[in-house]
Amino acid sequence: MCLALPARVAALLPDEMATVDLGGVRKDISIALTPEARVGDYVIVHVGHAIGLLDTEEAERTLALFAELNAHDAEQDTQQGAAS
Amino acid sequence: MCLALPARVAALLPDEMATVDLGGVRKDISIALTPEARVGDYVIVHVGHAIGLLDTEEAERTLALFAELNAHDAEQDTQQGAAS
Amino acid sequence: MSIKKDYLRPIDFKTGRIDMNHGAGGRAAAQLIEELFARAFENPALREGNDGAVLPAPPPGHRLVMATDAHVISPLFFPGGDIGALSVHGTVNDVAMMGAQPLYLAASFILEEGYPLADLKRLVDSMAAAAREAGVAIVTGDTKVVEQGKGDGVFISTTGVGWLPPGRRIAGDQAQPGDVVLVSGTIGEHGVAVLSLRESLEFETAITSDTAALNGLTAAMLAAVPEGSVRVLRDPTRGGLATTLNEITRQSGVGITLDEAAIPVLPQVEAACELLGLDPLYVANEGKLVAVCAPDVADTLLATMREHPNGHAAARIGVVTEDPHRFVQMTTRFGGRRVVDWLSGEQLPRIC
Amino acid sequence: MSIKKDYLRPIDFKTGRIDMNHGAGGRAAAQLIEELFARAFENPALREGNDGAVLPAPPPGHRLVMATDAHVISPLFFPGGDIGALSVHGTVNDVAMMGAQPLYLAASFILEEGYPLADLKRLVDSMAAAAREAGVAIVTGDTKVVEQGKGDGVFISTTGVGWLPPGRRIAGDQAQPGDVVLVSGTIGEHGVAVLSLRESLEFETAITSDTAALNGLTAAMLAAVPEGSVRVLRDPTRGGLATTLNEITRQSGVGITLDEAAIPVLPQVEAACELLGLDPLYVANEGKLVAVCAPDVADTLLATMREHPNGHAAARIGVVTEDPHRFVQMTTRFGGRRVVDWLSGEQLPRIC
Amino acid sequence: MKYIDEFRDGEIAKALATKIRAEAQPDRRYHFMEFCGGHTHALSRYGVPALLPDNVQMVHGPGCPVCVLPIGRIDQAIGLALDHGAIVCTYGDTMRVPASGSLSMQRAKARGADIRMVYSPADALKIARANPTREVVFFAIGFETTTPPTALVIRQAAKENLPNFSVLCCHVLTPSAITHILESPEVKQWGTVPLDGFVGPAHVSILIGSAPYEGFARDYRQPVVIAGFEPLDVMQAILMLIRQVNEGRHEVENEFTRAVNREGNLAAQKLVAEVFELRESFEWRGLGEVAHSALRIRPAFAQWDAEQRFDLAYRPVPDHKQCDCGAILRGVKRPTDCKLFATVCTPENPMGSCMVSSEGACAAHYSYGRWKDIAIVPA
Amino acid sequence: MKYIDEFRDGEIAKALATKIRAEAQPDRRYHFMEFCGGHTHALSRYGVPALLPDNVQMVHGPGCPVCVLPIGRIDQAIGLALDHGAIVCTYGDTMRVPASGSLSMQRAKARGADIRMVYSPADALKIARANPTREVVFFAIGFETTTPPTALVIRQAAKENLPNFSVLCCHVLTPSAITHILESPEVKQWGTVPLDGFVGPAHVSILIGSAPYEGFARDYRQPVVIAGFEPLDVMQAILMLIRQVNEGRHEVENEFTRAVNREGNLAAQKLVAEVFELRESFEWRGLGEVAHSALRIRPAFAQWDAEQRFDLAYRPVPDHKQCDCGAILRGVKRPTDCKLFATVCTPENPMGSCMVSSEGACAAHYSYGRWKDIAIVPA
Ligand code: SF4
Ligand code: SF4
Ligand SMILES: [Mg+2]
Ligand SMILES: [Mg+2]
Ligand SMILES: [Mg+2]
Ligand SMILES: [Mg+2]
Ligand SMILES: [Mg+2]
Ligand SMILES: [Mg+2]
Ligand SMILES: [Mg+2]
Ligand SMILES: [Mg+2]
Ligand SMILES: [Mg+2]
Ligand SMILES: [Mg+2]
Repeated sequence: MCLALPARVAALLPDEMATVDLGGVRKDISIALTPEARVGDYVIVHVGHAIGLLDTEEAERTLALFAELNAHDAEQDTQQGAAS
Repeated sequence: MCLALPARVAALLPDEMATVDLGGVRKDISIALTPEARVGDYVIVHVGHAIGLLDTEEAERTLALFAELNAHDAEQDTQQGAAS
Repeated sequence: MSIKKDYLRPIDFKTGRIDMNHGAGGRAAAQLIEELFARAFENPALREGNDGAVLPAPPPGHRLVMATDAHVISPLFFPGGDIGALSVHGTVNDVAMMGAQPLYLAASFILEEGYPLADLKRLVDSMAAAAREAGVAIVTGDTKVVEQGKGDGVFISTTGVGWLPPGRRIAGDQAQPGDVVLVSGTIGEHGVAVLSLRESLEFETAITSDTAALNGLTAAMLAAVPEGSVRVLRDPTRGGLATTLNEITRQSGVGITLDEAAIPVLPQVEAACELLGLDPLYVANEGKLVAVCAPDVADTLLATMREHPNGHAAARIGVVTEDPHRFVQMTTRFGGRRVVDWLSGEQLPRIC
Repeated sequence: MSIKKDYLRPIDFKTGRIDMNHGAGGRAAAQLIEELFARAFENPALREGNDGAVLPAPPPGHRLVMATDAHVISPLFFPGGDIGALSVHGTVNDVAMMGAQPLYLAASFILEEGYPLADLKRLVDSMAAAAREAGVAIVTGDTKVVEQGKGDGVFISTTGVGWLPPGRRIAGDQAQPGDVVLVSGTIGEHGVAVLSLRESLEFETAITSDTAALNGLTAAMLAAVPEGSVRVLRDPTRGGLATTLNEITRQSGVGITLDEAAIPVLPQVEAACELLGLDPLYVANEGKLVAVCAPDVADTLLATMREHPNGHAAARIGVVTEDPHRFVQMTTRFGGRRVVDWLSGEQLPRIC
Repeated sequence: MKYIDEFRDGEIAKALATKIRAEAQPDRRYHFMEFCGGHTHALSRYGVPALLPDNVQMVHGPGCPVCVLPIGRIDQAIGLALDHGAIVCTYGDTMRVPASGSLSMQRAKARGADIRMVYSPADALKIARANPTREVVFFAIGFETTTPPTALVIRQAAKENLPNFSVLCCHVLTPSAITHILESPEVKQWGTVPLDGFVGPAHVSILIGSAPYEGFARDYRQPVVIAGFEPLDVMQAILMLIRQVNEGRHEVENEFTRAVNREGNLAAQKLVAEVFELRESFEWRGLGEVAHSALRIRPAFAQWDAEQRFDLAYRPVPDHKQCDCGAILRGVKRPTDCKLFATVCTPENPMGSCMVSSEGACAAHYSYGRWKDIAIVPA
Repeated sequence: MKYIDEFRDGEIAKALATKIRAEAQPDRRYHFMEFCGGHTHALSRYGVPALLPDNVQMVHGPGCPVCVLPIGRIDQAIGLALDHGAIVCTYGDTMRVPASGSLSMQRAKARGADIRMVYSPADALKIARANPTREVVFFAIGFETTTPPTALVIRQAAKENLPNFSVLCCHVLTPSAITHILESPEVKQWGTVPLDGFVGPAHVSILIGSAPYEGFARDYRQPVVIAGFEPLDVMQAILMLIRQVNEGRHEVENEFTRAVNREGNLAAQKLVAEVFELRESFEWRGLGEVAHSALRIRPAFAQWDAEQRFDLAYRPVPDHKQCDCGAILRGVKRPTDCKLFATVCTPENPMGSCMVSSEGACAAHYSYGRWKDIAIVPA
């Protein structure tokens, strides 16, 4: 539904606030909804609030799945390329 | 002291107001301080209020005095003109 | 799917208002330009819709004159005119005061969010009519929209370009002792017309703004007398006649002595000024000019001005003097003598 | 009594502020022009203090180009620039996009009562520096003051004039199917730099506005390839690259197909746009240009652009197609295809 | 951008497309509804449909919070600004949604309404503190994602006992909307809208978890794959849905494991429960009155509830007669089925809410997808 | 303009000038103080001094309401706008009077103070009605002319029970100022300022009548001629004063019979007495504290008295050290005696209040009279 992005917690601030970093861009947001967030964590930022944490292990797992698919596909491509 | 001008009452309005005319320019002012003002009267207008009435007879008297002076003076002028 | 027109629904010029979209540079902005500005100002350069307008070069030997003015008047519509016409006249006149023939205008609009499109259209149509009448084309433009409370309805900046014939030099520093000072008509109408609508000052008067393009008048004047004999031309706008004359004495290093009795002022302008505690000498004009000329052409020039509709009440009002203090002085109608200084500060209605 | 200087006390550029007097056309206004504008922009035409500037005629055979823009940016100072420099670059670029050499600027200021004179001086100095760098002279100007709450600090309208060589036609309607679309560098920096300071959006970034004069770049480009082979030049300002390309397809009656992967965008600009829900294709640039050229000169032109400091990241981003619908389409980096429409409405940060 | 760019990789997209083409059976049609506007936007912006075989079709759902906002609610927000003189704070997305009397919040602003765009509800609080003599109302819209931040500001206002702040609460609930669609006659009985599965919400699910979908996956026998908002997420989810269809399964699967678990954000859920309670019914644009589909502010916080504070009555207003938003939001029609699409109704002059946000089905198709409606002229 | 133009006739002026030259005895000096700024302005604007013989000299008095306003009062008005957030309504004349800290009302406005120029006190009332959530203060300055209109608005506010309107009353009294000057050591004892007569107030006298001057004409043996503000009025008054001097009389004469009688405007006097009472003392710029020289609002109207409402304390602030306004207002010095005149102090950057209003002695001389300071170069 709503625009939200993973960003790295760069610093914890008073009042349940934190500075997050997204590709070099920094913004102060509220972490009141994710009190467990620590520096280095990736949080999902939505309307100025972290609404959840990103599980980096799961992210890597998903990416690995894609990579596998790609490797497999690249193979197929090569085969197709040879065929066409 | 303060800027004030004689203007003719052109119309009486409700709420102790009146329209005055000064050389064709019309403005609505308060006549609360000169309740005796009537259409045709000249009032002295100051900060949007009539602060007094102009006595037109006295005005004419003063002007007549000036005119006399001028006539007298014109005479003198003529004499001087002849002399110079 | 058939090919669609660019703008599917025409702009609502009845009840619509300017919103932020009209200034965002997207389709709404392009539509406003096409359906309002390009249509009203109609000319090939503008219609092309490029970043700028391509204009022909001046005739051989001619130079360019360029002048600009921002227009920020309130109210936008006033007796005798509106900001649209004014923005054409103001800049056309500045080009004409250099002795040049004004030909092309650029116009940039700063619109306040919420301004009624019906009023904008009226202004733009009036601007287009003023340009046609003055013989100038509005060849390029720009439109920005600012949030409500960050503008004042409509601001219009115009820049004019015109051709200046070879060898002509008309400028504020050309006045010489002995020269004659002329004015093209009665002064103070524009300022009085605008003030008459100001909240808390409101008064009723038959006075209308004198806003007009003066390039026709200047062309007639310059054709009537030998090159070089018209030294200065200037339109006494903000600050009025008094300020314009002080500018000239400063630039030329001379003095001017005025004859108050010779300065034409309409009786209603006098009356309104009395009422507000203003001096007509400091009240703005938008369709008058001051000319400083050599004494031997003054009569011819005055006669030429009086033959022109924009100069029928022209008058000889003073002479240029030698004066290291560069004072403008005046023999009063009363027979006294005084300095006529620059406008100092704002022209605030004097009350006490 | 000795002869007094015109302005006895210099303007207080440390703690002073613009007040209504500065716009009233009297002595305070004249003093501001003399001590601020004339001093910063220093050139003979302006120094004369006449109603307009007299400029030399263009070389034989050359035509004039005239362009104007109103500048209303908020905040007035932003990373990498300010409204002063921007107001020079914006208009210089519009003249340059016509293939002309920009030479003269007119500038009109609308100042809000209360604006600090120290900031105004900074802006004006920056404007003067930008003009010097771009090789243009600010030859005439105007200043108005509006009451607090009727403006937004400073608005600057500039109008530029330049010379266009014989036979040159560069315009939005010249694109032909088969032509190549180039962009002079990374897009979106200006818009992102400005948004980074907007209240309630504030974010920290190293991105600075790309505001720059592009007349040097266009001169180099036009010198490098045969006349006629550069069809269109345009600076993708408000509405961004997407809107500029749609303008071109509309004017020329063609389509354009872009290759998203080829469009240069700085990573921080991408990140900031993600954060705000914006698309860099719609974000404003102030120092970039789009060129449409004949396919056979594309490589030469690209190489020339890359040699210039304002074009070092230039890229070939698309081709012109035949398309009665005049769509700009794009092959996405992802491998998909989509329309790249006009900016519709304001570029509002998308949140949901 | 880490954890973003990787999910936009064109090479992997090609591989996924190949896989989808390989696994989608040519004799079968796959109609999947992406519930969320976020998915609609991703599909359009990245041009995903061009990568799908013809028999895999995406149906836009009602998950664009701007699109489902009924006219009557926008009217309330405008009324607060125009009639009550309040400063109304709103997300930028709602500014152009058509309201009654040819108005929108943007046009109301042009008529003098003090309407301010905010990035976060916390900004509305700041505005209230900075304008103590003015009423400041936050126009709270959105699904479960946007609700917890609203709850935070209400709790904060109560803590500070801020006297001039209130919230016009229009938060709606995802699961009830999905149920409503599945219960709609077209889908349930007439079979006119054959839906073969759902791409489940990404960010909503971060908050509510995947469990809420299990009931209707089971009851309505619909496969659901929760997916992230990046284009690869969507493609992967499509692949997973194809597989469920092919295998006759109807389960809740989670493609978005990096952010969504079964329970969701418990801290946020607790907060929402503290501040809000269920409404008996709420009008959605397109769906009409939907039971138990929205939240209202609990009586304990009544002072900060704009509906209570200003004694607002809700007045439903019918949509433009020819606007098909309703049918489009229910997945019954496509934008091009609407007579007004791209003729009277364009993003500059939206007649319905689906033409407003780039997450709206009509706007997305207009801005990104129109090339598909015409024969492409080869370059 | 009837009853105006006739009194500006240049021909009659010439005649009057001849008469004055004829009657002024060459071996005598005539120093007349025009009390009113209105007379100062008329003298300057019409260039009257050029028509007078050298031994008839006009001395400017303290009758410019703007000039006698002490810094501390302007500070109060500015403070109401800047510190109390009030809308302060004022006559245009006060806008540029120097206040503390390099401020003026105009500069305070440029710093965000909501200061509005009005033409009439009634406009301030209108502003108060139109801005019910704001405090609106009318900065009431002036002599007996301006006082009755102020009384009217205070009475009206009380009638309407207007809750957000008040008046900062700085109204001062003419007779006490004249007495104060005649009592000043320079005039009374040292004889350094030989005053031979007074041109008495025009419009003030419409309100208070001519009677109030009778006491000091008698006690201080000073001729007084009440004169209108048109230039012929002033010249005629000068002639009448010359005659009194020549004849050794010291009477109150009335040149302005068309508007002034012995009693004044009784209705207005009654109103003023109803609303105002005498202050024990009031600071005047130039004259310092002057006993019984000003009015304050009666306790019955305390609610509309800004001094009471905002609990204002008066803090006197010394003028610029080198500014000679004080001495000029007492008639002891002329503008050109001030070191700052036309060097540091100009109408654009007034250092003292006399350089502000065109009724101020310094401003009038700067703007109209400077040509007299230099040798005129023949044209
Ligand atoms: S095209 Fe417009 S009118 Fe038609 S359904 Fe979509 S939003 Fe409604
Ligand atoms: S010239 Fe200025 S400083 Fe000197 S007395 Fe006059 S007002 Fe004061
Ligand atoms: Mg100009
Ligand atoms: Mg001009
Ligand atoms: Mg001019
Ligand atoms: Mg432009
Ligand atoms: Mg406004
Ligand atoms: Mg331009
Ligand atoms: Mg431009
Ligand atoms: Mg451009
Ligand atoms: Mg100008
Ligand atoms: Mg502002």
